Amino acid sequence: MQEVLAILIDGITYASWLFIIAVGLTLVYGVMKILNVAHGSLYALGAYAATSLGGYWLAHGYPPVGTYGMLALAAIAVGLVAGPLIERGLLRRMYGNEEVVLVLITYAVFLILEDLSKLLWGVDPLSIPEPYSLLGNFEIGGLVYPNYNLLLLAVSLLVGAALALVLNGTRQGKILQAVIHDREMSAAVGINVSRVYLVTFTVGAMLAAMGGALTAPSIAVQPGISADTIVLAFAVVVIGGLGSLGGAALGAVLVGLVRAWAVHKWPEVELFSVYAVMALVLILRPKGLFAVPEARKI
Amino acid sequence: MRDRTLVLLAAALAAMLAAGFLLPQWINTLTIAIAWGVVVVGMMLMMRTGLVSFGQGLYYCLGGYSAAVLHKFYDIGDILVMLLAGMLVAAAVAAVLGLLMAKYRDIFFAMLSLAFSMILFGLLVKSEQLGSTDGFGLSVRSVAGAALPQGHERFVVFAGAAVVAFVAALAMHRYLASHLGRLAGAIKDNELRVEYMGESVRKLIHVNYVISAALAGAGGALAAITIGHVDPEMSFWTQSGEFVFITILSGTGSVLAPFLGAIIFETVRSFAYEHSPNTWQMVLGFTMLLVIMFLPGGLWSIFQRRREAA
Amino acid sequence: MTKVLESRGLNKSFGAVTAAADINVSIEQDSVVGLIGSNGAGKTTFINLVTGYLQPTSGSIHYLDRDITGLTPRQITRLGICRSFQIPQLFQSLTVQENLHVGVGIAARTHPQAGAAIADEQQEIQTLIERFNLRGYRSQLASQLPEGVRKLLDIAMAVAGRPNVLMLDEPTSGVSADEKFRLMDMVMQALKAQGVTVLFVEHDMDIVERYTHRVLAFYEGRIIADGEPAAVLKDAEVRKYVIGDTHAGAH
Amino acid sequence: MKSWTTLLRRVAAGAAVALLCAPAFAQQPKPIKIGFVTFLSGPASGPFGVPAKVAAEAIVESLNGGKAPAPHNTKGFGGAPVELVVIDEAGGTTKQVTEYRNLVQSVDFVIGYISSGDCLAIAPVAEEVKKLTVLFDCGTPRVFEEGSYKYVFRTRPHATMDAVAAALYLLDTHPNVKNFAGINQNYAWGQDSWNDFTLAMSVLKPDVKVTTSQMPKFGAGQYGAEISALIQSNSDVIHSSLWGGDLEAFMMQAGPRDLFKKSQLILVAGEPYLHRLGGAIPDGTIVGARGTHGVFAPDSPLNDWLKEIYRAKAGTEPTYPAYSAANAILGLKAAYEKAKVAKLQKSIPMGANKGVKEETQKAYAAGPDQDEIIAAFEGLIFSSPSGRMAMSLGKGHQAVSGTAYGTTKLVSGKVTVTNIKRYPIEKVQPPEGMTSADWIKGGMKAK
Repeated sequence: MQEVLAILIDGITYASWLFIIAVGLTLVYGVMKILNVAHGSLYALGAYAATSLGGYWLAHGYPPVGTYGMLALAAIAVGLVAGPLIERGLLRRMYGNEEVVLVLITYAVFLILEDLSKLLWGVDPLSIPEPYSLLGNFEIGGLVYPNYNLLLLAVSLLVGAALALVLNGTRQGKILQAVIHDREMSAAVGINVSRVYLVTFTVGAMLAAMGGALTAPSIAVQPGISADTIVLAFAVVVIGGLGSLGGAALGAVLVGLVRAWAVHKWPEVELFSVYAVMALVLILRPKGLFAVPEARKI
Repeated sequence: MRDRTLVLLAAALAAMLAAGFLLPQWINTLTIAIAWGVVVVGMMLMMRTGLVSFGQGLYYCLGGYSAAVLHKFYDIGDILVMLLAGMLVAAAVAAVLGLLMAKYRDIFFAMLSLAFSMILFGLLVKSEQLGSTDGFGLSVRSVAGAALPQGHERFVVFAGAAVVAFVAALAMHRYLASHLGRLAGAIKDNELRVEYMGESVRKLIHVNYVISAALAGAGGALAAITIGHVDPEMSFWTQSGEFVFITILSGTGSVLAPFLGAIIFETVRSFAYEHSPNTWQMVLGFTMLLVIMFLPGGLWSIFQRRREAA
Repeated sequence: MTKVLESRGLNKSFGAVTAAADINVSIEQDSVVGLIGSNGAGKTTFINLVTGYLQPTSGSIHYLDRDITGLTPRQITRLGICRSFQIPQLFQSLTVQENLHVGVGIAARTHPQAGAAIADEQQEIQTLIERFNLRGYRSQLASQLPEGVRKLLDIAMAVAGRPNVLMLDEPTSGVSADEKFRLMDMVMQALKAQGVTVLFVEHDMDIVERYTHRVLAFYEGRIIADGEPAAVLKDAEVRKYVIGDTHAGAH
Repeated sequence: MKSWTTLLRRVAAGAAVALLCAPAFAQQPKPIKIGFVTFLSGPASGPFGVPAKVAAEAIVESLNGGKAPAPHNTKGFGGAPVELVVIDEAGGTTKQVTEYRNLVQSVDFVIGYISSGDCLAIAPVAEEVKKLTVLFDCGTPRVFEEGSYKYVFRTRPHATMDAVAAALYLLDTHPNVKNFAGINQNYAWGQDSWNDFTLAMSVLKPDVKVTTSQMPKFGAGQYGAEISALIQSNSDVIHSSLWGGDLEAFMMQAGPRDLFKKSQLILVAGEPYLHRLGGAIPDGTIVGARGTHGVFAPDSPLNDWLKEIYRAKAGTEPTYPAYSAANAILGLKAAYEKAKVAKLQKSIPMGANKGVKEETQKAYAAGPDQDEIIAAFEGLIFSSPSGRMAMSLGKGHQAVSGTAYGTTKLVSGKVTVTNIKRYPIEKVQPPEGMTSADWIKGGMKAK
């Protein structure tokens, strides 16, 4: 019983972390049909920026509470700088290429950013633990958990709700869905697709960076975190169905729970539990749980 | 047309052997490039069929481990046997997985193949009798029963690889010129029409999938023999990513292109390693971008343009 | 006359929409049948059901007294029912020659009777190119062909299967008015050589009148008229719902 | 007996120094190029790769200036200046073997490799291309237990002793431990550390139970579930060979959850993080440095020298990778100079008092060839910042040394290590010709 509870809590915590990272990826794919490998690098940049800004804040003796602001600032800054730079500077010239070519382009960006962040921040693990410990803990079923996990959960719920609202509740959202459904059509009816792309990619970058910034307090930020994260995020969005918001959420929860279960019950398989789930889901539902359907006229 | 490629391939083989003979210090890089070229020839076939695998490392790794296991557990040191074993194991696994993979397209094909290669990675990391992430070593003694000449082992391995590459390329060229080869392009263009002409798209994809896997297995075995060591990295997604890159770099223009692409890739990487050890990834990244931007058709498009111009 | 194709109580509905309602027809060997009806009347649905692109909600389809309901397009094609498409389905990156080569190659290897009939693939391709007057485009990429030629090639591909029953979905759509007859003449000429039953969807009533022995008029998934072209085209309902003649009621 | 040989060696070394420093030979010999392969990118670059590189560069600078304390105070290697060619170790064995083959064409010796996989792959290649290669930081015993090499040396003891000494120290300090859990990365190092440790424990105290073994994937970063599982296992002891960012992340996430209030923590490779983790390391944590490195290094002029030149370059205390680098370079230097002395001594005609200068000058100019250096390296005993290293396993190619473990204690905000226990070679290392596994199973007896 106690163990089941632990599995649930650990799984959900992991899921909320996964979701924040995956949701940006699935959004960008849904709108732009780009599976963005550099999403992992943006995640890393967010984490690095968070350690720098947070460190700067504390170094000046400002109240530690402010570090949360720094985390947010890091996410926004990275998103606003890297997003437009990559979309306008690079991807824009590449639309119309095959999906794989676009994937490869983002893979190149990933390699470049990997070394760039190394040049900017060095190779030593960096950390900004204050926000993690600051909120204190809660105890349940004999297990102590940091309240920071609750914050993580809250943020991911907020992000999910906000996106769902924008997509379904606002005019911009409707436009976005029009683009998702049919690029040519929406261009024909006078939607400024190029601007939609710019905004979407920037938001995606921001979400990736936010994932990094929110993770930074609980990990050591160092080279390699981007690669480890991106494949995981891929798995989540593919399981959920590329381009589907609800899918990303469900995928994250599924992966989170399975992994937590494996850790508690069967540690040997933890290593590839995620990929096993991904393979299984794809076998049962070839386009993921919530595939976005495409009709074909002949 | 066919004869021109045959001549071209023969010339390339001769040039290769000459290069290996004159620049022995290049033999290792060349052999690896050739091995990867063989893998990419297979990926080229898939790409012509309209599918790109982000998990070809799966078969590359299976090929390498099959060769290495023969040496470790059965004390077999024959290059030919190892090569065939690598191909067969890869092909056999592909024959089974193909039943499933043939249903998938686009990014889903890429992702599912990635999942399978990462599962193999996980299994190998778990298997401590296979050395986990450290992997284990292998060595070769003979080719088709004939013992390797003392002091010239590396050249023989290299020459063997070159011959294998020659055969693979020629066979692939013939295949692409055949009815089935034409169908590859047809499937990429319009599966519906292929079905409405009365041919099974899934069967064809399955066949091509097995062929490309066999080639990846051969490449893996060659690489393992050349390096003298195997480890799970062979199945990691970044390895497959490099294969995809070389495939795009080469383009689908000619069966010769993959080897050119692989050699250039290896050279660029070695150069970057030696001259900017801290930023070699960045160098690779920019190279990729430049190629994709200015040679969208792959390296071979250069030659094709020249031909059209002439 | 032997009947080659027959549908019994064929129904197909997408959710609330009914695309085919209790369709019972039987087609005689070597007849040329026109399918008319406004957009969404169920013409293409009928073709898609016969050729296996869609599965009927209920009812069955029979070909030479064999139940072919539930077979895949591939299997049906191999039995000798071939089709063309409203939007030409070509291999865009291949030349006209290669397109036909693929088609003939598949037919020769997979269709029982076509396989027997096709002695020399190159010869067969040549014949098709001649019959459909594609000589000038032989080595052009399909993606670069003018619309009319794309239509021709699309039909030629269907014919390459040496069909026993050929279904053409709007063969003259997208073709300029003066070219329509030339195109249809060409197609019919090409088909005379081999005894073929033809069903084609057409909006131009002159063409229907000129080329068909029989007309099926569709409306909201039902067949509202079936018979000699002249008769059917005079039918009040047909004039009202298909030809869209507003004075139909007054006659 | 041993003392005699060492005495003789000292004399020889003294003579050598005398000879080498003699003004008669004050001409500049050609520089010696050493390829240095270490992680410059990837997760291992921060904690291991770059510290090793920084140390190597600092050491070479200082050696070329002749500023190192005796017995390493001759300029460079026996008077010849040393140059480093640094290569990134990242990318897996395929790339490494290729790069190694390119590297050996332009350098005289190769020092390198932190990853055991790379060491296993490189050793046979080194043998094939006949290039003296010193493995400096990888730990797997397989290198010399599964193979035997002429051109390959390893100047750090293999990893068996880390696990064995951890078990010994645990039982010395906590004799009545009933059960233990483990959290180790799911790759060769993590698996080996855990297996050796559990094996050693089962031999030393058969009634101890294993509660759970957590094996998160390398670089997992998130350990919430693992920590819950460890808490619920109610273990007396938690064994971990985590390192780098993974270790830091684990500590940051486990600390606030009171895991260490319940369980005694052992960090096999914890030493490099003491100064980084600071408060995050709970008092009373058992830490090792994979040898007598860092805080466990004996006080000596050499140790002070390394600390000083490393601090000057990096601004932090040298951690064990720095010591590994020092062992490799100084070991090679010692072998080189021993060989040179031998050559010089051979070149002195017996009883003659004419032509001595010419002969020795010729020999000096020539310098020792690779085979002479190898002969000198085999079984060599040399002093390094980590103490006395003896190349006595693997037919004289594998270094052994004692090791030490200690317990952390927070003193005025700074983490210190107290209650240090040192374990001599024969207690933590298998004798020649016996695999680590068999030795541990056999009760870890000295021969």
